[in-house]
Amino acid sequence: MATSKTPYACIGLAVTLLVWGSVWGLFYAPAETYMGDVQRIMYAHVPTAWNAMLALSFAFLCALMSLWRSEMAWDNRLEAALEVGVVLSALLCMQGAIWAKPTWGVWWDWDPRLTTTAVMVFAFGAILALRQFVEDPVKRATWSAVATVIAFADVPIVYFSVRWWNSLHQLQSSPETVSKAFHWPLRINAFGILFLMIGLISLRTRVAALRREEELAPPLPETAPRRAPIAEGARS
Amino acid sequence: MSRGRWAAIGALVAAGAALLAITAGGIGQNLVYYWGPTELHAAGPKAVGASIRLGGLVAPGSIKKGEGASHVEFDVIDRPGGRVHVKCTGVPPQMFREQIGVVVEGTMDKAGYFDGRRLMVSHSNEYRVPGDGEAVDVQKAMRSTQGLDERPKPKEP
Amino acid sequence: MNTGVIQGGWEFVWAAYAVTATILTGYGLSIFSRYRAALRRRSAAGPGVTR
Amino acid sequence: MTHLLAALRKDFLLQWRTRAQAIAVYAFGASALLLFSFAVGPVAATLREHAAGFLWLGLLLSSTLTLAESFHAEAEQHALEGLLLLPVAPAALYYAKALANAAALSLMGAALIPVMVILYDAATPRVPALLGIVLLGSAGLSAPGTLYAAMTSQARARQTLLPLLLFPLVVPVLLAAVKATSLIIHGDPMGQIRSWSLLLVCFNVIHWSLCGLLFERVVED
Repeated sequence: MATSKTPYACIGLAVTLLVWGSVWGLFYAPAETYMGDVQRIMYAHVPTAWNAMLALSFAFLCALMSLWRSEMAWDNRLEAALEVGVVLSALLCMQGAIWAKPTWGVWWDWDPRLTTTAVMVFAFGAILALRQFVEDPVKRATWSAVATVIAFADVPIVYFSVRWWNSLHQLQSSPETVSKAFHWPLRINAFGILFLMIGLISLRTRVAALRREEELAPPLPETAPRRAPIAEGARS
Repeated sequence: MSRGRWAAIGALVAAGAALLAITAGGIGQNLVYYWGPTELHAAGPKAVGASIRLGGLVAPGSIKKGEGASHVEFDVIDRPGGRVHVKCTGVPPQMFREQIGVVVEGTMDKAGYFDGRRLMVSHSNEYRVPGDGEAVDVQKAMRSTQGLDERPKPKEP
Repeated sequence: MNTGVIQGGWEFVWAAYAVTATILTGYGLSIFSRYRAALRRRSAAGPGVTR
Repeated sequence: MTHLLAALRKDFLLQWRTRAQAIAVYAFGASALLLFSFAVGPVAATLREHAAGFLWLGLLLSSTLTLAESFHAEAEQHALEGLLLLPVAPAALYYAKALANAAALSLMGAALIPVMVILYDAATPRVPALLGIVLLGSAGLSAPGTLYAAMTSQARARQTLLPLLLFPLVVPVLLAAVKATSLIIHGDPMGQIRSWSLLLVCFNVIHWSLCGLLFERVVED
């Protein structure tokens, strides 16, 4: 069991970067031509979007590795990446709604990216729910890996079908379409959330590994009778 | 190689091809997200009473306050040259201005104007400092909102 | 009448940053507390219980 | 291939023997269609406009019942484990079950169409096209549905888990099927039915191949 301080270092670095980038973005970066100060939400929203996608892609990779190698370590990482990815995607939806109100004039619109992100929250969140209801660690690992692969394959189909159905969101921003003055706060915050994500995923992986250890080697009944695996499953 | 392995590869290839067809195959090219003014006129009486999303640019110099506190009237134009007069209830978002892409939900009135119930402003994927001299790639800007947002260069400060 | 430029809107900016900070901090703390609880449970079970 | 046919025969036999339950599920779907009209109100124009959406929601809700029960017989008495001991590719078992489910769902969808026509006044002369969309949509629901049913039939809380896992996944099926059905009923001035049907076909190809591939991993011990 790794007990290094690396995740804490990552999180500490992340907090420093996020404070730096956000202060820059909120107080020193210029306002946008038309959106004015509201555009400052971008420094939180866009890095969250990038990293949510990154976390869920990592979950997909973990699922493939878990199916291929059948190692519990990959299942632990899968659980961690899924949870962090779902939290970031849910956060992304909320930030998006807050940004949409002053710019588009509505809180929500059934636009491809909004809808796809919401669908992703539910699709991957459901896999986390599935994990709660399966006691056998091996079955849980296989099933959640299978469900992750299918859900991930579904994301582009959802995106394109919703896009044909309706579209309002602007295309992906690229460095060319964003003024240079906005780049640095965006980059700093992107790396901030990236390090936060890495720290959280590795810490969450340890939680998953510890739980797995408990399940596979239940403690002796006289020392802690409450923690038998069956009781663990019944509680969750 | 065993039969099962071949079947697995075949399945993956089929899935990949179908995924490619959806993402890059242009299946949905004729699915329009909004009706433009030209299409609206072409539809004629069919558009009256049907719930429609009208998309286009706000024509320059056409915005005026309608009767009532929260009414706004403007013309929506599209590239083929169609023009529809829109009467919209509700307070427009602050980004609303001339030459911005809008999507209006509503229906065509018998009197020949578009009765809008919900007005949304479509933003392009560009974020600019006021007076930034960087050239705006019109082609890209047009593509960015499916031809809705022919954004003018930012005004000089 | 509209100028085409959003005036103010700082309340939306603050709301977005507050939501972000709250969720990320809360989630981080929840992971930390879960980690601590798991470690405590393992040390309570004694050093003999390993895989 | 003979294995697939044998498994198919078994699954159709199962479906036939549990027809009483299928009729109950159909009654559930029809009553859901009835309830949608109360949610919207008795305005004929609104009901007609949303008829396609209601039809597919009714079919989707009923499908979770059909799918959740589809592995009931196998889960009882550990029959699935017995089947897996046979020298039969698990994929054959999956495809047989998924085909049987698709058949049951399209039958149900076809039977729900008259209810929709009567309740929402949404008649159309293009019945073959409508049936085609029902077939494609049912196949799209049953491909991932059968796989998840196999999973959740062995888990606790399967009635909750199956829709939770399945609903976000079948958003494209629902969108395409509703759009195509709506265009068939209300007319298709821009020729868009083809695009939506192609989307349904692509979704089916992806899920029928991918789920068949992964089924073995789901049921193996």
